[in-house]
Amino acid sequence: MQEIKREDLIAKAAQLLADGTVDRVIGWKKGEFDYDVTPAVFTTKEELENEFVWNDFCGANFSKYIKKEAEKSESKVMAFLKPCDTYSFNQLLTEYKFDREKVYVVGVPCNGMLDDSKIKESASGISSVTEENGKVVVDTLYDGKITLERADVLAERCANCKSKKHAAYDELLGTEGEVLDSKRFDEVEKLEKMTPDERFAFWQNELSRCIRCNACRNICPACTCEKCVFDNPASGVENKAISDSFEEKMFHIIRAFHVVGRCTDCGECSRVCPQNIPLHLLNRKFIKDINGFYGEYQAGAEVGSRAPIVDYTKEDLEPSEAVERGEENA
Amino acid sequence: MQRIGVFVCHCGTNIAATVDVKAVAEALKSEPGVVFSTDYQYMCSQAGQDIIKNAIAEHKLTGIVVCSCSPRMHENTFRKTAAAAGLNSYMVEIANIREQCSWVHKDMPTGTEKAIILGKAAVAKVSLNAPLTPGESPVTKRALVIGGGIAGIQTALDIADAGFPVDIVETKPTIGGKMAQLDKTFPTLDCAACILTPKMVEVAQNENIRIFSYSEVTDIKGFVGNFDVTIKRRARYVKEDLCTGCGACTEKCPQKKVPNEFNLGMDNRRAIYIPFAQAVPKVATIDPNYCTMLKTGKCGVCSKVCTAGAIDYQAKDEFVEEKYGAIVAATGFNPISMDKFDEFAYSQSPDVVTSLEFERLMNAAGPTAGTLLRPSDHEHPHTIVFVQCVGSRCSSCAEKGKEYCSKICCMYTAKHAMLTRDKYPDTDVYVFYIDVRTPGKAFDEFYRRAVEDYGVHYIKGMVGKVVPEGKKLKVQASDLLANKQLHIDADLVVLAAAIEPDKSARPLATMLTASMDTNDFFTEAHPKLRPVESPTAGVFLSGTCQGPKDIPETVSQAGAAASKVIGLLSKDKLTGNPCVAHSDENMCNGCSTCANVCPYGAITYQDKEFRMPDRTTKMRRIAVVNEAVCQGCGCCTVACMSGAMDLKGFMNKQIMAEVDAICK
Amino acid sequence: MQVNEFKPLIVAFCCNWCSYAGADLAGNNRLNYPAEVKIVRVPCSCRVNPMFILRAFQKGADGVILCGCHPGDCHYTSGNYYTRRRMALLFSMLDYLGIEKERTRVEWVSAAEGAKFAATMNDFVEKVISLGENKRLEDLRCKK
Amino acid sequence: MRKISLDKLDQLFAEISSKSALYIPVDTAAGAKFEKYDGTKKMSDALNTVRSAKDFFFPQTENLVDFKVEGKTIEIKETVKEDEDFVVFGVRACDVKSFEILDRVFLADPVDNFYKNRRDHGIIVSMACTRPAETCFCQTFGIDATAPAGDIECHKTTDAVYLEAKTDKGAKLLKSLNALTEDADASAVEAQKAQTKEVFKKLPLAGLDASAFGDGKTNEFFNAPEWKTLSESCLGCGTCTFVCPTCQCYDIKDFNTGHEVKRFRCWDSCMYSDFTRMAHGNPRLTQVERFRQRFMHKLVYYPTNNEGIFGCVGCGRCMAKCPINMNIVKVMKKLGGNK
Repeated sequence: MQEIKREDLIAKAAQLLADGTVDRVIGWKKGEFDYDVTPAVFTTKEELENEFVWNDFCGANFSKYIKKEAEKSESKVMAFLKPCDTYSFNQLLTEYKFDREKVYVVGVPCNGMLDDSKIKESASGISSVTEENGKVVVDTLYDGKITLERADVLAERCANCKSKKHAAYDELLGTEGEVLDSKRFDEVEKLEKMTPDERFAFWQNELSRCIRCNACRNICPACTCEKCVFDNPASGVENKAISDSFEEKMFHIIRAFHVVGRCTDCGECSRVCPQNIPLHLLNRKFIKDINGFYGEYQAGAEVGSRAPIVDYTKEDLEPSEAVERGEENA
Repeated sequence: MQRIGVFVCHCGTNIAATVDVKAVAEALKSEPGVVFSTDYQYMCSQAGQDIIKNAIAEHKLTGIVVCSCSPRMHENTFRKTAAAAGLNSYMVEIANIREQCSWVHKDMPTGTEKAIILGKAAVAKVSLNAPLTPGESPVTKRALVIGGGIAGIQTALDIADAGFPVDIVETKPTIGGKMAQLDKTFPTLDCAACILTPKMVEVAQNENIRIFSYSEVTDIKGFVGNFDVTIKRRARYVKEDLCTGCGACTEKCPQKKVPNEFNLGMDNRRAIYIPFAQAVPKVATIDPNYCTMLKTGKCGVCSKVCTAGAIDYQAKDEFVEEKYGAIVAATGFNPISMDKFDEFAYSQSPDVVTSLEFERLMNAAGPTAGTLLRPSDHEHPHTIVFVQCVGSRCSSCAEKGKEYCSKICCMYTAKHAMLTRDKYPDTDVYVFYIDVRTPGKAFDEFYRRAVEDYGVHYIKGMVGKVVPEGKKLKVQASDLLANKQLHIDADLVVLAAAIEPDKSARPLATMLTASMDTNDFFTEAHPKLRPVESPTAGVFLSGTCQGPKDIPETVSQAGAAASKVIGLLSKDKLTGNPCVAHSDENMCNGCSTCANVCPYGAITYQDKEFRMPDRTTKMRRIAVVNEAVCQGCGCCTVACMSGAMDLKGFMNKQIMAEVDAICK
Repeated sequence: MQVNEFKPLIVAFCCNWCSYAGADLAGNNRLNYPAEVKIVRVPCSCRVNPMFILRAFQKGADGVILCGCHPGDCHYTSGNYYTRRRMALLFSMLDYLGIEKERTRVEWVSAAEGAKFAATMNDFVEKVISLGENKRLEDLRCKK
Repeated sequence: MRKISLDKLDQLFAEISSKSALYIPVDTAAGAKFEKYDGTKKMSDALNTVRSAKDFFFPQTENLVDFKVEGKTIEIKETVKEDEDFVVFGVRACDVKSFEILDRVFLADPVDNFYKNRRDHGIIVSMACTRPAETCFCQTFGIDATAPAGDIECHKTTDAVYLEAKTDKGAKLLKSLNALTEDADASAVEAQKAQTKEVFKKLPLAGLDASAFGDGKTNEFFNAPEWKTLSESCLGCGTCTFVCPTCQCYDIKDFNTGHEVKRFRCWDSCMYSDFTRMAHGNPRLTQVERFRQRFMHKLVYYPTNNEGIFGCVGCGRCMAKCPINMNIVKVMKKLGGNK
């Protein structure tokens, strides 16, 4: 259950449309079921009332849409942003991806979003997903009502939420949250503690499932290149589909490397992966290393901050020490 | 498709002894693009070069590979050979089969096999080479010196003497800097004013030098040879061209309670003032923070007494835009604030002073007219304690002071101690030190004189605490050599405060895209080999903005910087290195990552309109490399995610082709 | 004496100003190191894109080593500092993926360190030989 | 009709796999997936695999020809070789139907030898659905998930699997398994079918109607203003096309291994910006056109070229996997005007 009600969001959007602050609103549109919410642009109060939703499935990050909309016209667009979305927002601003003046951000507190694939593990033929007394109630065609603990079907990134605090907004609905002390690096640590052979087996199994659909890249707020090196025949590393086990490793290593210091750990890559590859564990490894090697750094916490990968000190540790430090964790 | 010629050198037996050169030439014949391949005893000889030239003409070669010694040896030779034959000199690649093959591998089969692979890599690379032409840019023959201390003065004088116009920008109303505040200078003890002020006059009279005093640089654009600089001339409310420096106004001004910064606040000046008698320009300045007329509109005394009619209460800040070919940073230093060193009671007692304040107390033009008197009661001090390294060499207390050695304190403290004992033999002088560092001509002799001839008590150890008690300052200290605690009742305590770069240096470095170290000293292009140049082309470093220095060092560095500037300005055109970065504007996404890692500030951004596939247009921010500034390291190419940024001569494709050829 | 049949393929990226000159000096002093080491000249170690390293492994390299000026001595003042951070993160990631960490290395070799260059290459090749063929970052299509 | 009790299913798999490769859907941490039977794997009860069964006939990448380069001579090495027989067990009705759609593309003149080779040697053992998901809409395209056909049609009840040969190929395989199976009447199967059909009527997408689309409707929909709003959320990734059992587009590329050039084909996606790029540029300028292409192809162009048969089988994979939940059902409802 979310702190702010759908009606409040619609009222806010309608007010901003009415007073001319903005002429478009980026929000979530209801789908065929309770869980298949789609990002959409609304321009009238009627559209909002008919199709806008705000529920436990509004996980999608709007970065790609904000960039697109901000480029479209001179007038302002409004976007509802959850705390994690605001980090991506700031990171895009840091990279001059759009004009801040063209976006009006309404911060929305978030109690965590649910993962429909986790719900589908325990329920088939879903007719509805509702919430009763803090529990998730799934109505199904075959097994009637199934009650699930919210914690069990919470998206991984939400279970390990790094911050309930909005890093940017023009206006905040509800209460200001705090940066959380999350356990998001626990999984990375677990992998670090494995033997190299185990780690290799783990990743070989995970990455071999990749079908190179590019969902991870296309949803990624940090992936905003005009043309990706993997799409560019001139880059020399272009490949369209996996045709050997090397290529998916190449793709995912380079992709993770390209977002080093820019990845805000929004978790969209893992959310959208049709093959459920835990891609966030690659990004988090880099984030954890950066924190350990060069001091805590959260991409998108501040606009204009300099990422550690484009910075240095004379006393930085050597690559050999970096690898050894990884071992000490084990 | 390129038409590539391969030329394998025997280098006498240097290569041929362990590499079957004929086999190498033969093997490379079948590489794609190779239309000619041969070997010769000495490719670098005139005869060898002729073989290359003839082959270029005969086989219409578009690229050549020379399998020979290291490119560090003869790359230029063969580039010239190619150019002489009408081939672009960057269509040449060298396969290093001597230093990196024949000389390090002992047997023929191994050497030959590796030489073939290195040759293949060079062929693969040259297949992708494109002709390159170095860019040229004009040079504006005028230099800017930022800072008018002894460093800036010397640099400006030297540049001007070579015949180039030079401007000095100084934030204070007068040039002269810190040296103007000093009393005597070590190790010769001549008076600072006596050696500095003639130079200041020289500056004022030099036709090639303009002084922008009471001014600051607010914007710098452009690059080596072509800087566009905006200088803010702060309103001084006195017309510089009319003021004669007679001083009538400064005598009549009713506002007498303005702390005199020249004497470090130890006495007062008027609201309209000339910092000191030998100021250059000798022009009065109204301090708008204290002037009654400017604050309330009532007074106007100075205007009435000024017979030259130079007073202008309506003056406004003015902005001057100038073009320069070279910029010298000479922003100097300041003693650090003593706020964080309250154990020495600096804030509690006026009788705890810094060394610079002590200079003023000793100076004939200072607040006490050169008589050493305690600031509190104007009595003569009988026991003086000098504390060394206050804030210097603070490796364990970096948050308080500086980790580096300020370099000048040992010497000026010896000077202070010696002068005190010389003038007032009845005073007891103690110097507490960690180490006494006196490298420099006649420095150690100077220090020993202080100890041996003047009887200064040098005590190895640090002062722990200074407590004001009545008229005395109770100094608690340890004598590390005698291993005992000392308690001294002092009349005056002098702190040798660490020095730090002037606060204006950091914003200036940003404008110049010049790099700085963690202490905000400017970084030199190479710590040993290019000590007066900034990594940013066209920017030079003079004096303490680069690191702590005494006067002789500053002057010699100032001269060195000037000679570098003269070298630059005497060129009509600058020829660049053609192996520079280039951004493909169609792929660039304007993220600025590349500019973050560029050591030279060669990358700027501009908004450009692009036609989109759907025939609409879109403004996009794109990176532009200034080829005159780029040095071709390639750091940006790796920072660039999209691969828009590439390095000519070492393109991604070329390097990958080499890797592919090696791994074949 | 046991004869090791495995001949590894080593790609060494050397910066033009220090390490490439260091390699030349090794040659001048006739200091042997294995012929399996093939040097690619780059202007600065910071020119080396992680993609080049992966590309080398894809095409059959068994080890990749980067050599640059000592920190503080970079011809371009700061290039190798960036190299250090990039490679620290990249190598840590490769290790995290279970790829043998001995297959990649960064070494600072000055123009005066011909002996260090040769010793480094001898040591690196030995380590790679003990690991055997690169299996974990191979592209089967590129195998003969 | 033959039947085999569930506890003997392993023996059936063992028997089939002793003669030819056998693939069955198995559960993995990342959902169900067809894997080669190795004597230990258990068949998944999942409704469908994450990736469709089209991989068996039209794999994601496939080598077409090699060029051996020696000096300046090039030798061409054919890579096509006769496949061995293989059996895919447990294919749902939607995927079975997808093969028919692919056949019309790849087996039409000019015949795709690589595809045909695999089709000739692959035996499809289908599996009737009993618990369709809310995302299922195969019935919209006239597919009866309770009668999935294939070479052999299977029905799994609580205690047994019923098998019925639908083609000669299937009959031959089923006959070879006679020692393990027994004759059975269809009553249990019919009862289950009836029950399942009731469920299908209750599915949320049961009323979805494709009749607005089909043969000859190009002009009606091509310029519809709705494409713009519908495509607005599309990220241009290829997830829908890569999990789709009927998407058939591919690209042909060369890979230089250093000692030879491998010419291979790999799946491509009409969602990608460089798809259909030609020398003059790309005729589909924005995501709107690319998005429209995919759905027009499934709902209009394919039927227009193939006697009204739709290019979608209603498996629901794109609904489940689209990162932003845009899908063919939303498109049909918006454009077809039905709810």
